Amino acid sequence: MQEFEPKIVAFVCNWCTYAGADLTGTSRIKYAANVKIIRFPCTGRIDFMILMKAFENGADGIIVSGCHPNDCHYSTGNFHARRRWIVFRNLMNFSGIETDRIQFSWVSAAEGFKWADVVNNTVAKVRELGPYENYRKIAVSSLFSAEGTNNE
Amino acid sequence: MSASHDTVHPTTQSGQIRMDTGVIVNKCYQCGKCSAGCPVASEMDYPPSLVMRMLQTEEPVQMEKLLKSMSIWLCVSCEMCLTRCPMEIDIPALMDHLRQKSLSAKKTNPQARKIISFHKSFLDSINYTGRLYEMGLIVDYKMRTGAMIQDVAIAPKMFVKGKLNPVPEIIKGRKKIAAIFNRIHKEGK
Amino acid sequence: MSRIGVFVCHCGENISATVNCEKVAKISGELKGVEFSTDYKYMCSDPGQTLLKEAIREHKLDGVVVAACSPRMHEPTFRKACAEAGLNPFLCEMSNIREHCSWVHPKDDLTTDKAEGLVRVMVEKVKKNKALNSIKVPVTKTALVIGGGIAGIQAALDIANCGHKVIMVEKLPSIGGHMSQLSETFPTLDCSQCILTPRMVEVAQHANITLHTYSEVESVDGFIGNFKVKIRKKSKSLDEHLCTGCGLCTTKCPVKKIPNEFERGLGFRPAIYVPFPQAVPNKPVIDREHCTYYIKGKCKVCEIVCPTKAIRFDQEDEIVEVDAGAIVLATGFDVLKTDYFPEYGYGKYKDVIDGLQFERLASASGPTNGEIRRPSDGQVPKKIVFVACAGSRDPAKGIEYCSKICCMYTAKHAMLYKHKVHDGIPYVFYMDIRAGGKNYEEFVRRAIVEDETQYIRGRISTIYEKNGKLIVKGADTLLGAMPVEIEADMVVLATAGVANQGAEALAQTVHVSYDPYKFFSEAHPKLKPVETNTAGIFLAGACQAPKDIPESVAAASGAAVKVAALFSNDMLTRDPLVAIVNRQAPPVFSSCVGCFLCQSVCPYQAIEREEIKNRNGEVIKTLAKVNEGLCQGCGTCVALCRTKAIDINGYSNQQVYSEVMALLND
Amino acid sequence: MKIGLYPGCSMKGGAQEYQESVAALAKVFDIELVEIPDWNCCGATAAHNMNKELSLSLPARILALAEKEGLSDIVVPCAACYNRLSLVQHELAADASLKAKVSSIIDMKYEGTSGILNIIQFIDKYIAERFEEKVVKPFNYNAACYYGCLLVRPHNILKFDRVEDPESMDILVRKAGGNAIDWAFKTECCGAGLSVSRTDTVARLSGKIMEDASDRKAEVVVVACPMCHSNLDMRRPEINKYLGEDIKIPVLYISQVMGLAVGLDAKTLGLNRHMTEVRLAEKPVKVAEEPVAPKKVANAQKLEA
Repeated sequence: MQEFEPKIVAFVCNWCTYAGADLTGTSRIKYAANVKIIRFPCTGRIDFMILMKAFENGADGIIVSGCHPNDCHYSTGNFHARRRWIVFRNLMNFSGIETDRIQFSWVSAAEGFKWADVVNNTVAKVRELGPYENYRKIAVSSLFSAEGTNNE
Repeated sequence: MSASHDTVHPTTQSGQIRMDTGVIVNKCYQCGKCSAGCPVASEMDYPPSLVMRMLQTEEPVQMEKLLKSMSIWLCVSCEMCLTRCPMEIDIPALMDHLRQKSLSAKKTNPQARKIISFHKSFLDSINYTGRLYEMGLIVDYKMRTGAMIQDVAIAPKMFVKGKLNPVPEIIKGRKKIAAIFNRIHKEGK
Repeated sequence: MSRIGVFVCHCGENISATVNCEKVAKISGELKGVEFSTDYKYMCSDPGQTLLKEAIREHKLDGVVVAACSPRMHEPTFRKACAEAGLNPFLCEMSNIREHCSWVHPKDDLTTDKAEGLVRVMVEKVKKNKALNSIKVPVTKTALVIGGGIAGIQAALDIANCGHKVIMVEKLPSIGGHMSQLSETFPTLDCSQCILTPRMVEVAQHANITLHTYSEVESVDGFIGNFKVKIRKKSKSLDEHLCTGCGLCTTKCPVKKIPNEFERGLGFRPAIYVPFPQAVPNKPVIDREHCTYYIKGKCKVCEIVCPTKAIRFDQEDEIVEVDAGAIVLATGFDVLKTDYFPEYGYGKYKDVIDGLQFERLASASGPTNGEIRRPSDGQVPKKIVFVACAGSRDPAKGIEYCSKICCMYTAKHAMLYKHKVHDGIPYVFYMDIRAGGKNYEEFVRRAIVEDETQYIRGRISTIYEKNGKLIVKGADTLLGAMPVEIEADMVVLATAGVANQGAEALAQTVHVSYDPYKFFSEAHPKLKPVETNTAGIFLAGACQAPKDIPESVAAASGAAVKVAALFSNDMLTRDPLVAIVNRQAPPVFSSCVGCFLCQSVCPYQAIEREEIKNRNGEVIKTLAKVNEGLCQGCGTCVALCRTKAIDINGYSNQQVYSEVMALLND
Repeated sequence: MKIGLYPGCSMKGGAQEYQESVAALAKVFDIELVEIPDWNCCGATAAHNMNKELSLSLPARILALAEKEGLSDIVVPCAACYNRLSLVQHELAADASLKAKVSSIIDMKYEGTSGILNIIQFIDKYIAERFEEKVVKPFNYNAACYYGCLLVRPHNILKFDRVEDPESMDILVRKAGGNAIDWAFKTECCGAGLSVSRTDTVARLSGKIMEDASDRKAEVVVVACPMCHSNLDMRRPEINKYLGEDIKIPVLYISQVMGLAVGLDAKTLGLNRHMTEVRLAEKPVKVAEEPVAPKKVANAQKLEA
């Protein structure tokens, strides 16, 4: 059988990591194709419902990456993200999701190489952990479905 | 930075040097601060910074020159170059490397004979007694170099001052020391 | 049922080399809600955009996805095209299949699959996009210039001459900066003071410029067009309106032996002082650290002698609040503390000095009235050794980069010395001569050929004193690295240019990014050299990187134009990608419960309280309300909102969730 | 108090007075120095010039022996030995495989746990704070403290004192009531191992050192290394020949200076063993004036800071 190809979602901020990933491209540094990026204005925007949503829909791993401390385009967004991550990690432990499935990192607009490393390391790590199904099994699909979070 | 960026190429000479000594010769930008501070640079055929340049060329000819040079034997390992090098290049380690290379390639500069003989006598003394037996060393050294009269003047004075030990101190573990020498000798083979 | 158009760009070979664009277009054409899809060699080209526009009209598209390069590159281009075709620009999204796909993956099916996925994600997002209208905010047509060196002066004058108001803030008692300390300037050797002082006076007298010297920026709030700035005017212990600048106080002050900062410690000044004769404003300040009155509680000589009774010992710092539409940072540079190099004996040997100190020695208004005399015994040095790269290009002890200006000013120093001491011999120890600039190389050659400066290629190892001489140990790398020893009377170190001490703090106060060396970062190294990543804040001069005078002035004028351009409209249009609090029909009004957590985390104080009243004017509910002008759209509030009452345009929950699901369910 | 001692070969031969003075000084402060049993030579310059493994193995054995004796601290008065031992300990700590290889060569268990102290570190740690009260005969002479190469370099490994213009020995000399002068050759090389094979070079290098010392009115040069000592002291005739002068400044070990200060007599300290006669004119004990430490930072710099 062919090797397990993990599905990984990257939630990145527009100003540092997205630009960093662009630089990875312009510098033609190769990395694993398992990762797809979703752009946010700032890591501060990423609440953990979104992360849960990703797991629910079959993500095997997640990368959350933004500006380095003190470099946030909005000055403090990434600090909120960091605090939220600490809380979320406990929630993950509680709900039995390996914390290794989420990679939280700072990648600046100048760190094309670092982005490639972050991706490759995460892919490798998640590949070892194997596919992630538990959540889909237990998740009450309606609970987090789009309608559920729809404000209208 | 990704690993692909600092891969070592043992195929090249500088790659080899990097593997053996950890020194990246291409880091040197020839500022010459090492040569400026080197206590023996004025006596060297190739001052430290020039040695670096010659290694950078990757030319076998230059390496040849270095192995046959006086510089590598005049270096007193005072570490001044390393201390002041803006690129923190470990030139002393490089010198050790070149000396040993020169020895094993049997290319040592004839004028360095005295220096090398001294080192040899020194090591022999350790090999036989486990320690340095100065009197023995001097005698042995004189036998090797034939520099009979050198320093004979001060010898008696040293003797009087109790600075020369007539009998060698021989340590109990001298066999162990000899064993160490043998093992390394075999390694070398 | 939406009608979305998908346009896949080949970007010449850049994308199509590894991604099968035709396939991507075909597959995405089959996606639910996609009305039209195609691929084209250059979407951003004129024919490409025309293709896009025609498709929009022809197929009545209500959403567009362009799969091409990074949106950071061409999003504006395509949104503009959509607008021209009558489609709301915010219904257009880009899939980044170049930087994030074709360039980083090999040519194989996986790569094409990924491209398809990225398109699918955006298609799903666009379905949830809303038509938005860009926001208009008023612009305060006043510029704040921080720093009164040549860069700040130039920027201020240029902006002021465009008819806009300028507020200049200078930390020191006088404007002028480092340039006012220089003797002559390369490559023309014209006197620094002579060309600078008129500009300084112009600033002081310009109707549009308000000058705050001895002041610092305390805080900066707001955003482009609408900054709110607090300035701390440090107390000068003086009523500037009464003071005539007669200078009597400075001559009578009993404390006289304070090392003069302006003279770089080569001269002295009293406790109440004017930094230098041509200072602007030419009015003294009291240095409270050294003033006898502030230390011992008595003296007050200055107060007694002051003919206009202008001295105010009880004067306190004053906080001035100003509105500004744009900010120009021109805080300049500093020189590396030379005690990084104990082997050079700076600070230990009086006659080892740095470049700026030499400028003072050579300056006609300097401590020696322009005669080159060594600090230790006032003798005229017959041999001077100039050491280039003292700290520059030295990862081990100094800084990695090249300070850029040293090669030139060292050549200048050698020349000035030779012109003043004809029988003197200037030596220059250098590694490379970097004289890229108009008439620069010629200048250096002149120093070498006509003024017979001894250029020796090599770095100094050590300098030590030997009966009154300084022994300089170097090597000549062009003579087989032969050691060179020079018995010099004086040594001048061309110390590296580094970021100002306060730079990091200031960067954090005004919210601009800075590099590892604490220099402020430009928005783009080539195409946006005077902009910062923070809209409305610009850079001028050496606060960005070591620059010489011409460069600083050029940058300053560049920044000034950017400011003028910003001020050319009364209203500033901004992307409407801001947070909004949902509203619902009474009696609910909104799912906002008024916890105002959002208010506490908003970095821009953009969340206001809105009271909803009933007919009798009683408050029945208090809701959060977003000030569209202030909101920068970071979305931190959205992530924290417990009732999901607050959302953000362009990155709404709906959009994000659709993206996530589309991305994972292929 | 028990502390390990690695005397090294020269202290058994050419530099006996060094050992004698260290021992005497330790005795005064009732510190028991335990010689590492059956120690061998560290290999000195010869070993690392000629053969890398050897230069690692010889010191490794010494350290292994010390560990076997359970000596946590070993004082190594000879700067050269101190340098070799420290470097080897560092290098082996950094490379596990090398460590394994070496311990197989010496056929002993090597951990690399022992704390290696040079003479100054030893005095600082075990004697300094009890020292001043014991001073009976302040050593009030102008002393040029000569550190040489091996005590301070390579700094990133030894991490001892300031690599340029060190001051630890000066401080000790001041404690002993001496006036440590500021001079330029504190860490310039004396010629080291070339003593026998290139006497001319040694004469030149050591010559410059002695010249500066005498220019600056030093009455004594203080060292902490037998090699430096033999070059500055034993090679004095060659030095004076090179300089064309007759410099009589004696060269003392730091241990001898401190010994004299606490009232030990010249013989016990082995002053008589020096080749350059130690004639120190009796001076009236003046109140130890505040030593003139070199001004580090000029006013201008202070203000900027």
